[in-house]
Amino acid sequence: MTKETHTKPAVSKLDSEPIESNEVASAAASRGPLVMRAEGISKDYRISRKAEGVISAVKNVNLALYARGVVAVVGESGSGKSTIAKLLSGHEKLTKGKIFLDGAEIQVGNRSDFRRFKSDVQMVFQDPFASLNPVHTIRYHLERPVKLHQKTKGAEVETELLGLINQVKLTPPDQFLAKYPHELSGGQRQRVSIARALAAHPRVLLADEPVSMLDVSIRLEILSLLDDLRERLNLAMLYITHDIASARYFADEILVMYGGEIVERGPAEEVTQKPLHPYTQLLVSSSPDPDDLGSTLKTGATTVARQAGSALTNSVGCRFSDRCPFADDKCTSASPPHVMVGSNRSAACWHLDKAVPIIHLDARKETVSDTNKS
Amino acid sequence: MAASNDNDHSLISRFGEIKQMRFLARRLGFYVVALFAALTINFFIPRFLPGNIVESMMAKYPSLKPSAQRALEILFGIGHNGSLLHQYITYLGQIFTGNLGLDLLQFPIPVIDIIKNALPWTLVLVGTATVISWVLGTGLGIIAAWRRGGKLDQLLPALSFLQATPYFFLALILVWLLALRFHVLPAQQGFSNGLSIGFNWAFILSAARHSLLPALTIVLTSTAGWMLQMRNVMITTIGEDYVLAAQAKGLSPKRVVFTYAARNAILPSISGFALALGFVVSGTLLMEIVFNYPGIGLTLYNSVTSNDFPLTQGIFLIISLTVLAANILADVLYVIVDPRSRTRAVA
Amino acid sequence: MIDDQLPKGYDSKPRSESNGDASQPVLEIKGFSVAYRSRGGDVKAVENVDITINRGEVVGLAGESGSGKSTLAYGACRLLRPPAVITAGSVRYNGRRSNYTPVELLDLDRDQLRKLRWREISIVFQSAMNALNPVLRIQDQLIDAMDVHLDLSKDEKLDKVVSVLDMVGIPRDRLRSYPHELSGGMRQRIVIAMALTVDPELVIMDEPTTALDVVVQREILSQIVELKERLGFSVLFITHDLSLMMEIADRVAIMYAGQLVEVGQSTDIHHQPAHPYTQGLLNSFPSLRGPKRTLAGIPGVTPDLRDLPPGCPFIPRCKFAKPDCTKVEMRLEKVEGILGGKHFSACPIVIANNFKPSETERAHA
Amino acid sequence: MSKVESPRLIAQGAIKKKKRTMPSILMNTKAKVGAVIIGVFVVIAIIGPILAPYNPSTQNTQANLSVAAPSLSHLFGTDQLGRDVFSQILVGTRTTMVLGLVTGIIATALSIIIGVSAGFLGGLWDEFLSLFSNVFLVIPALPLLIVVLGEFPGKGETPTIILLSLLGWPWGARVIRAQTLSLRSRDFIAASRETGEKTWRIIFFEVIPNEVSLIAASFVGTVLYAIGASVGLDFLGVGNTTIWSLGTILYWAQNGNALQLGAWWWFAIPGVFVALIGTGLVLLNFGLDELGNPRLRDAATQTRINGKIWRPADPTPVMRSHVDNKGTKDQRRSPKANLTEDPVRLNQVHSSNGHLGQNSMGSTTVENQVRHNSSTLSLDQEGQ
Repeated sequence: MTKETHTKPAVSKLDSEPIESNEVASAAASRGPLVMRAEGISKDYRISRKAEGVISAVKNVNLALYARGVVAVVGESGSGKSTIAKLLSGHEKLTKGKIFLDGAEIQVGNRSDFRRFKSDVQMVFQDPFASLNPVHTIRYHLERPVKLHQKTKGAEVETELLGLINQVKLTPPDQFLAKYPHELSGGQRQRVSIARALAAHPRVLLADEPVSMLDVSIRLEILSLLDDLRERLNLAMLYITHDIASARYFADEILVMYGGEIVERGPAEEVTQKPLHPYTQLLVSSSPDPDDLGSTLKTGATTVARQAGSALTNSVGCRFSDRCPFADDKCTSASPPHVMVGSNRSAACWHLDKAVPIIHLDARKETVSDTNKS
Repeated sequence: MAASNDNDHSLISRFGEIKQMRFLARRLGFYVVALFAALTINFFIPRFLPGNIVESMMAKYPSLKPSAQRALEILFGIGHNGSLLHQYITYLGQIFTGNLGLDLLQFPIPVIDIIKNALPWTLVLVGTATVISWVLGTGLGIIAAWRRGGKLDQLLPALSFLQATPYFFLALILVWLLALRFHVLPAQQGFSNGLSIGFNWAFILSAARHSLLPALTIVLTSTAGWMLQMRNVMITTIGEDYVLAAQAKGLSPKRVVFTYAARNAILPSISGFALALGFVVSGTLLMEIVFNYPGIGLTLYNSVTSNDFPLTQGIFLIISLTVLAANILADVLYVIVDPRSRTRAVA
Repeated sequence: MIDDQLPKGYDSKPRSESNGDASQPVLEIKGFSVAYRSRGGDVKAVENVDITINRGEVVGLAGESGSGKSTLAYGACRLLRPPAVITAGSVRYNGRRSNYTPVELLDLDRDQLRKLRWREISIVFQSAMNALNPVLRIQDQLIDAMDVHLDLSKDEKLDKVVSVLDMVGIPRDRLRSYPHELSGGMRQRIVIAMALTVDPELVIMDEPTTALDVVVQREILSQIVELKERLGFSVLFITHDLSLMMEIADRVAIMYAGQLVEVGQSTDIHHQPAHPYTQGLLNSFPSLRGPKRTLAGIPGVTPDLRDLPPGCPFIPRCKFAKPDCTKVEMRLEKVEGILGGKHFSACPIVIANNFKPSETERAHA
Repeated sequence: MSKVESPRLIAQGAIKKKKRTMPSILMNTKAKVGAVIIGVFVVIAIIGPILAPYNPSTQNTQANLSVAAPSLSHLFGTDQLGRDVFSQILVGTRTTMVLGLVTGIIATALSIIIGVSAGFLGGLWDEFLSLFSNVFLVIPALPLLIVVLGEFPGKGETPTIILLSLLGWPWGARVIRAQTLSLRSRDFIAASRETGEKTWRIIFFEVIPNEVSLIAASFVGTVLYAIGASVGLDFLGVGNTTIWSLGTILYWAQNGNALQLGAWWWFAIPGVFVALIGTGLVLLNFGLDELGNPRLRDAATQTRINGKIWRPADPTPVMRSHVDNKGTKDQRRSPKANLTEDPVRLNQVHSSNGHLGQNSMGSTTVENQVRHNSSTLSLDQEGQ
């Protein structure tokens, strides 16, 4: 096992200067022009009047969405990933930070501002069983946004509706319009949900766990539909998920969130194959792997990671420190800055030098099992 | 094995604590506001009525002495003593010292004394009958849910009929049947004439005999309601996973029914109990009138028909307070039965 | 002592006379069918299923929502409620406390079943929040199964509860907690501990970690496997996550529309799926490691169980479908693959004509 | 996470699809009976006064007509002034029904306004409105009505309607608020905000249409309360005793010593009328409950297996059924199998579906099943 082959991300750069994470070039940037940008956005929830009664669900997050590019936000439940979608869609107010659309800062003070903003930025919801109103037909669900955003009437509406249904590949279109949500399968409902978001002709699509409620066999169809749409409609897409494997396939750039902060960012393939941050490593190694014949799950040898502490309360230091195998005093006393690794990757960890060799161990295991099989 | 200290735990308990505080504050606030609402309604009622109530009363009861007029004016805050606010404060002060004024019909007996005489009749009768019907109804509801489609369930339409029958109408029917036609039980009053109230067997037996019909009325009409409610909640609860889990554990049907299903199904019934009490009070009021039963309801009715305003006002206040007290009781009971309502920080 | 508590008919013979065979499977389900009766017609939720679970084995049961995997498991334990009815089949349980003499679960009455439940077959429920009684302390919920099945003193029971909790990594000071005071991960551990309190022979795990994050999921699963090794129970593991199943199960059964379409060693099924549905499922999972593959998924929607067309239920979604498929009677047929082993599939067309490692073949296989 | 695979969902799916073809409320027997009862009384309320053979207030001084038992000329007898009770009831039913319905409409409207705004606006609004309705909920209504209406004698039914409406909304408001609160957090509300809908439009087009069955139940409950309370008040003579309503008939009966005279037709018939209206409403509400709660609906459909009541602790029933060519029954497996099928019941169940419809049912042995299940390839066999 040679070290060199598996440490391609320049560990030599590890001792470079700490940086702001927005200085990292996005792997999605090559897809198209910048559409939307969030700068240092934060969201605090106050749970009591006391000072320590503040939970920062999202802390100082930078991200950029490019036309035809997909940025995935990956993290466990409670990591703040859904809050990011709510902030970017204008459903929640920012505690701090700015959001820019085409370089102009977004202000959604009044209703008409909000509606104008909504014709550019649309969201697809997680649960297709809850996101359609059971008392309305599919036609109603699609007609409303068309009327509100396209200001069309009569026959034009009809063409627009059929176009939308066609775009999400529900055939035959005229049959679906008259149906009620409960007459459709989960996958079909999610297509309607996507069609509704497209009715506003948006430029940014925020997808909050769009496939997690669907059956496995359907998930792929929906993801490839989204993939197809971003290409055809020049959509900039944010993909929020807890499934890092799907992010590998679907996204250009992956942002890994932990405790409301981005701990690692970089091109999807690199982040999943050579994770830098100890948390990303834990995430990757915990994901089920059918190829792993020597799996700990078959032998019963337990390697239990340390349990999480309270990640969300205001504390100094690295939020992952109480679960991290490399944590020391430094980690609990000061937040680690992002360290640049290559031009479009960074990770926020004090001990990347210690953490990164883990990759070799992991890689060796993979290779060993590979040789066993062949 | 790793020490398990899952990440969201401390947050859960902290949220729990805060929720709990809010819940308590909200309930307390509710009691205070409800109390003041009752007092204020009481205060304003005489003011809404046309004419000068004190003068019309003086005209109605010529036996009243001029000193009574002064007392009435203070009680109603009418007359020439200061602003409305001042009157209100004087009125509140009086209430808090337990002074509800003097009765007109039996002047100058204090209203509070008349209430003291009437209240025990109602409390004992209505209290016992209500508790019996709640226990009976809830029990039958459990059985009906467990044996849905069984005989008890087939009685549902008949039970709906009982539930829909007005208290007083059932009372009329029972009087007609059991007292007038078959002379099984006395139809009127709380005890036989010629007995004096006191702790002697003759009186207690007589009072018990006289209370049977009214009690039967309450039990018959309100049991059905409790039963129907409990049945429906219980059927819903039986569908919960934890009941299935109890069954999968091989627990005895008794434990599955009571500790798993009924223990949870009873919660809405408890919170409904307090609210339903208002209806019970209303219903028994009519019933007392039919039976000429010397409780608070009959006293209220008599005071209204004879324009005995201080007494009316006093009784209305007492009834409001009783309903509030029952609410507090139900709240306490709820906290005992449902641990989720008393979340506190776990060390 | 323990034997005394077992119901008649499942342990009547004294142990010395036992001619039972310990190598027999723990649970043998044959020709098992469950229907939901409704006015609109029967919903054939499970149809003619055969499945066996051997001693110490982890059998995975996978399929999409509505494929009948939970119905099969709960139905075999006779825990389904009307309108569910078992319409055919046999479920034989065979454990050490029954002297390895098979007991037919479908013939037992309520009280006989009650003694067998949990003691022999316990269940880890899918949603821990819903499977725990909100008004009872954890301790009471763990002990009450022991009250029924074990003849132990109060202290012994408490000791046992503490040791089981320790196994799943929950400190004993949580015993007096109520379910709502615990986090999701802890509740799930409690539900697992609950299933182990009376040393069952078979534990049915119904998506035990679906609601959890991958990191916690991994931890809990490792614990389960370790406990299985230590305590020697068998597991029926129900999930829709095929990659997880391949990792944890010895043998895998794939269900579609209430029927089994493929059964085999997990390696066989992983490398050489013989049923087009299994191939499609495997092809639906993006892999985290190794080179990226082209993923296909399965087009179309799951069929309406009330109105299944004749033949194979997978026809409308199958790319190998032929006219003959409508005449197929769904039966598991032995597959002679390169890996050998016990491998069965219900697709005679693929097996007979062009069975070869599918295009889903792994880079390294 | 995939959708929970629940047998319930499957079974419900089947029921739901069926629902499309017929208004579901009419599928429910209890609701049907309730609706018929209420329908009859609505008809009586509309045409009753026209049918009334006499003026209900016309006295008849003939001695034999004072407190006369029912006869052909006086179907429900007469009171002590010789007035026709049948006519009184026909006229009185209208009064009572109108009062109940009008109060129901006003109070339900208040419940919707207060409940929906509390639930939807949330925050301080919610705190305030909830407190407000909780306080109204504990005010003892009937005593208050007696006290207040006692001071407005002879004003007709309007004060009663106003007061009953003012006191009758809080329960409905509470339920509607809870429902609104849960709807508000549903994704489809967020989705319509995402679309850019205005708040009023969300409330009227997204929230309220989802609360129809709850609002209906609340309306039915309020009508029940209003009729009960008004009959009680009329019985006490607190309202206007010169208007004929079911309550005032009872008032006159009580005052005329109907009980002591044994004139059962005078007090029993109007009372039974009130109770019947109430029963209709209770049944209607029961049906609405079942409509909104799938578990109750399930409980209503499947309760008996083989004529035996199935209890929740019982094991899943085993009803082995095997269709054989001769259409005869196989022998039962063993005398122990106590859960063998009931042919009549099964035929009923199956009559509407094509699976096993025409064949009679029988049981089969496990051995049969196993044989049936032998692993031969069956391409050559005929499909069903």
